Amino acid sequence: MSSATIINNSRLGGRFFRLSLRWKCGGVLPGQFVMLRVSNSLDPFLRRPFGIYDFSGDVLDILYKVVGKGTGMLSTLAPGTDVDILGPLGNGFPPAGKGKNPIMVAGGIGIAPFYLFAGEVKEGKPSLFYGAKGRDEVALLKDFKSRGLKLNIRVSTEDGSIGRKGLVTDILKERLGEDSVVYACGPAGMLKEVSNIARKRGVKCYVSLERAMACGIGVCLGCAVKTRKHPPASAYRMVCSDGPVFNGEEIDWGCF
Amino acid sequence: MSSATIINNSRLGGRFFRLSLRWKCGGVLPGQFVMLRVSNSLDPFLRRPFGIYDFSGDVLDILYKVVGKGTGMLSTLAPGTDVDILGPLGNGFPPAGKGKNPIMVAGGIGIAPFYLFAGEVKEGKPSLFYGAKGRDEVALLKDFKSRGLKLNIRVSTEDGSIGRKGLVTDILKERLGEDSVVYACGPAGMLKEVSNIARKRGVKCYVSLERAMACGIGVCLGCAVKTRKHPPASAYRMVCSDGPVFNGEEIDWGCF
Amino acid sequence: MGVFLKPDTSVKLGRLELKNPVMTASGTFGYALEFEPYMDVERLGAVVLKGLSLKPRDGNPPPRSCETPCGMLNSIGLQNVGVEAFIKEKLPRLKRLKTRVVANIFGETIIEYAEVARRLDSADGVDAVEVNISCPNVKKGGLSFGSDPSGAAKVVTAVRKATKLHVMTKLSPNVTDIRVMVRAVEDAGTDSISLINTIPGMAIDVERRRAVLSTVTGGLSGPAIRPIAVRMVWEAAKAATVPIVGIGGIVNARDALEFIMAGATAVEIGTANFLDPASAIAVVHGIEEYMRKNGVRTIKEITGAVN
Amino acid sequence: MGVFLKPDTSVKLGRLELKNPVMTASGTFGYALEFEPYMDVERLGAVVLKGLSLKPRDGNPPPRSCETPCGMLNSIGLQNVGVEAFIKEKLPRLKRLKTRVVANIFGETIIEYAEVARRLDSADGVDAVEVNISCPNVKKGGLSFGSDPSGAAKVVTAVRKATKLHVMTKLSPNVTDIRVMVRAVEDAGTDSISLINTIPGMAIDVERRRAVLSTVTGGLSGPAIRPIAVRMVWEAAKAATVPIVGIGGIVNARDALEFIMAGATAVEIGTANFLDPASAIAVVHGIEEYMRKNGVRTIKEITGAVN
Ligand SMILES: Cc1cc2nc3c(=O)[nH]c(=O)nc-3n(C[C@H](O)[C@H](O)[C@H](O)COP(=O)(O)OP(=O)(O)OC[C@H]3O[C@@H](n4cnc5c(N)ncnc54)[C@H](O)[C@@H]3O)c2cc1C
Ligand SMILES: Cc1cc2nc3c(=O)[nH]c(=O)nc-3n(C[C@H](O)[C@H](O)[C@H](O)COP(=O)(O)OP(=O)(O)OC[C@H]3O[C@@H](n4cnc5c(N)ncnc54)[C@H](O)[C@@H]3O)c2cc1C
Ligand SMILES: Cc1cc2nc3c(=O)[nH]c(=O)nc-3n(C[C@H](O)[C@H](O)[C@H](O)COP(=O)(O)O)c2cc1C
Ligand SMILES: Cc1cc2nc3c(=O)[nH]c(=O)nc-3n(C[C@H](O)[C@H](O)[C@H](O)COP(=O)(O)O)c2cc1C
Ligand code: FES
Ligand code: FES
Repeated sequence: MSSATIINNSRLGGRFFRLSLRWKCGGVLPGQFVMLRVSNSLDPFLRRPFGIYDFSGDVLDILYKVVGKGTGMLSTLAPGTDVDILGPLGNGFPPAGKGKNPIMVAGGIGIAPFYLFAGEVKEGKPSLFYGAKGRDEVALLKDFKSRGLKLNIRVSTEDGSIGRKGLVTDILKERLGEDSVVYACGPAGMLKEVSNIARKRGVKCYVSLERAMACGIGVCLGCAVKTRKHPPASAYRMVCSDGPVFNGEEIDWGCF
Repeated sequence: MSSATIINNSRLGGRFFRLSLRWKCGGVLPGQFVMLRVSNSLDPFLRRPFGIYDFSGDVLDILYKVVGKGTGMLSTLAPGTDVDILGPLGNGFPPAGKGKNPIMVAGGIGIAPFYLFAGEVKEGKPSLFYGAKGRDEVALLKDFKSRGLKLNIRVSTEDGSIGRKGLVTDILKERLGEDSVVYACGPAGMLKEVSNIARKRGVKCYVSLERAMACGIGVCLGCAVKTRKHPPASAYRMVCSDGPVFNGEEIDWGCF
Repeated sequence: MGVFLKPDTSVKLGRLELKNPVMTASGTFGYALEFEPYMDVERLGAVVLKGLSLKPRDGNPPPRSCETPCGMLNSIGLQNVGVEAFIKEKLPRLKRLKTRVVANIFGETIIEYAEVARRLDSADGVDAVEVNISCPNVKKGGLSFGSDPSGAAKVVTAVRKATKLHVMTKLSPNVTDIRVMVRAVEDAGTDSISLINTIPGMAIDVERRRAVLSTVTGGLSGPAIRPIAVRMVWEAAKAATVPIVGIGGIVNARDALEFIMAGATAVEIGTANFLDPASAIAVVHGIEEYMRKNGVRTIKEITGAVN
Repeated sequence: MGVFLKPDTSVKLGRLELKNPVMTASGTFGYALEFEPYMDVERLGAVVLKGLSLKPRDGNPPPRSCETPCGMLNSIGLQNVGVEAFIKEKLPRLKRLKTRVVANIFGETIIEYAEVARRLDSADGVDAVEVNISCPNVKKGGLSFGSDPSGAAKVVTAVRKATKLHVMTKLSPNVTDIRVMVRAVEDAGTDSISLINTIPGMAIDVERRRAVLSTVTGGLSGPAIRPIAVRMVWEAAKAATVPIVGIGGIVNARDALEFIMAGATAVEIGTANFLDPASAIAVVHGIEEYMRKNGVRTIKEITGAVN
């Protein structure tokens, strides 16, 4: 809808890139996202959604992983190129509240929305548990470390190359306290597991969901997820406009 | 079909560009063309045909005008980018023959195939009559002038900004001799007119035609032009494989 | 020639006058209000709202949409709040809009179609109903009426009786001969005909070896289908005596003009609203620009130019 | 799991065995020989040649093709040298090819269809005839048979009687219910069914205010139509007892696998041959790679995986 100019678009290692856009907007909430058109071409056809990594008045940053045609084309765009951007969209992460310690659980590129969120945590002892496949993904933590946040960072890798070998949910199980509030972003399987762990401990858990999106603004009704909320209201909620952040307990994970 | 790497892709003025590709092939004939895919995207969908401007062993040059989506995208490609290329295709210009003076008549971007052809004229007194809209197009002559060819160049512009004011066919009418062989490339209306002038003087005239193309290799039968040749053979000829160069007399201009 | 004169973009669908031929397509424009942040909705010829049924509908399980080459598949399944909630919650705000409001209606039975129309008739603020007999994403109703001339005629007859509003009937492309459907709904008393709805289609995730959509098949929309839609509108316009509204893959003014030259009196912009929420207004501006540049004073001069 | 074993890509269309499921689509691959500079044509499962009629045909006036979003329109009108010239000039060289040769046949009348089949039957070197009852670009024959079950059945019955070659019937997508057509041509004795042919479509040049194609309408092909084609193949495969050959918008192996998983025994590559003349062979390699990577030993294991 509006146009943003690429300031920087560089590879962080592996298939991970960071995109910086000159773009003005009224302000963003941690956990919100934007929709980008990666070219004027009709192929790829739809916009692509990306979480907001960082925002500072007139520069918006995105962290992205090349997984297909759209992200592939995005990775070839040079500084100076204009891209069409729609946003900020969605609800964002609610604050943990007084006396609560936020635990961010991220899988792979799911780390993206936590950079902004971690910076805005005002109370409690925040932690970031990061599950990665291997070294390439762990590189995404660099910014978090160099930022001087009071953030308790724990890492697990599937190949054991760095941090603990195994899944991030193992870390969560060990360290989840009753005064925690969990925030999770990553693959659906991980979110479901995180949500279950939190539920069993009676801890609140917010998950940031992904769905293929068309409109991004709640009108196509395409990005539905099923919730356990029942009639009179529809059991379906839209990831783009009701989310992307949901209370994990509400989600009917069977729809993933 | 094969891949070529962009060495240079720069604007010559107005909407005109020159593209240099590193590309090996057995050799090309003046008047032949290539088909380029301007991106991996399916939009634009088909390859785009371009005459061969220059070729020297392993560098192919193309002169092009930005008129739509495909040429627009082509103009944004940076050196180092690989593009898919199919060719050389088509028949090319036949030599004028002993004792004949070749006259090249070009309109606008129709100048492109004559650079290579002019360099290969071995006999007679070659002329190039160039019809342009205005200054931008006349700039395309620079290479021809700096090349030290024995080429009699005459220019007309529609706006009269350079050379004679009017149409290139006016020049042709004045200077067409009986020992001439005419070669023409440009808009269909111009080609028809040139062909008529030549026919009236009993002079041979070759025209390089354009048609929207799909395959470029004579199999889709999409780029047909109608000829005055009749059954048993079909009246239709394919611009890509029977042309792009045709004897002007053969063409049924009603099909343009 | 009056090149500097503002061209007259108004068109008439029977007795319904639109300030310009640009409408939005049902299911792609929500209840119109969602688009107010992106454009002046009142500059559109008409807004067509998300399909309404008698009772609220949950819609189909996810995944409900996926991208295809130059298009998309959807199987939303007409999730909506139902006509009563619409009248209570949405209509009061829509009433104040200075543009035409078209309600898209749907029923699982003929009685339901008529009942939705009747309730909208008595509520104030709707200018027309678009009768959707062409939705491929519902088990009952929809396409089962839309691909059978006598079923289609029955629905239209019932709706016609139930309302004095302008009745527009929305046809499916999924028929052998669109002219047969055109005649059937005309004889049943429709005031205008809109086409095309989405084309039944399907995509498979070859890694998972299963259909992408939960419903296996869905409806294809977007520029991919435009050549099919233009052809059907052209066929329909030649066969019809009522005005035709052209739909299918319109992204810009050039595309919209294709439909108008094929014989459509107005057009609807669908999937393009997802690519850019301001698409519809850009089409309005683009048509004005084309008219100015080419000395076209009224839309009529170019309507059906290709026949 | 035999990950390093060469997967078995062979498939059977009735009694006709193909070394792999990848065929080329009629009208997009010339007489196959034109593609020898670009690939080893013998590595294909089969080649389907440009449509043949009894007499030579001039085809339609230009313009005959134009680009559309993710696709193209054509109205070639079956320009071809006629079956006799084909037998004399092309067949001797095609005979030597170590792959299956399928002749696509067309007639303006049922008698012509049968006669073309009869002549190919007596000539040596053709493995199958593909009966084109679905060309939208000819005034007589073609689609007039393809959109009517009884017309289609009559053509197939006549061809069936005229030849002992494998008879494949090529269906049009331009019908309300493809299953009705499937049953009609099955009952008439076809050995296999291929679909889809192009979809009738149209484009307008809004600057010139006229249709782009000389024939106004043409046939739409390419990735744009793939979701429609996959859906129809899926419907046809569930309704049919004979093998199905899937066609429509296949560009790469992933696309081909969509059709196979929808129930197609083999596939044909059409418009993609224009994007890259080596497309068909790339699909062969891609399918092998998929099978290797996923431990699929025979094509049958994945055929109709989505039902
Ligand atoms: C709210 C939201 C926020 C997101 N934030 C980020 C982010 O910050 N960084 C980032 O790298 N990615 C993010 N994604 C995912 C990103 O949108 C997809 O990776 C991208 O759309 C893929 O486009 P593509 O054309 O490259 O891949 P495609 O060619 O479309 O698909 C390639 C593969 O990716 C899968 N895929 C396609 N779309 C999505 C999707 N929307 N979600 C998940 N998988 C998909 C496909 O199934 C396929 O396997 C986010 C998605 C959502 C919904
Ligand atoms: C044998 C041959 C040789 C050519 N050589 C050259 C060359 O050396 N330099 C050069 O600049 N151009 C050349 N052309 C024309 C060039 O192919 C077109 O300009 C190009 O395909 C337009 O692509 P586009 O996507 O930018 O335009 P589009 O968006 O496809 O169309 C924009 C406009 O250009 C017109 N157009 C589209 N395709 C063609 C075509 N094939 N021929 C003429 N007009 C077309 C359309 O009708 C439209 O008005 C040649 C064409 C042929 C057939
Ligand atoms: C997500 C989505 C939802 C739709 N919902 C409806 C609907 O509720 N009622 C209806 O008549 N058509 C519906 N349609 C069809 C559109 O109104 C339109 O006819 C079709 O998409 C073709 O136009 P387009 O190519 O411009 O999108 C829907 C289309 C899409 C993409
Ligand atoms: C230029 C062109 C010519 C065609 N000629 C024929 C033909 O002679 N006989 C036939 O049965 N189908 C013909 N077709 C249809 C194709 O064989 C195929 O069914 C259709 O194009 C859909 O496949 P695709 O999307 O892969 O191209 C032709 C298609 C094109 C594009
Ligand atoms: S993407 Fe359209 S409703 Fe969410
Ligand atoms: S472009 Fe296919 S025959 Fe010429």
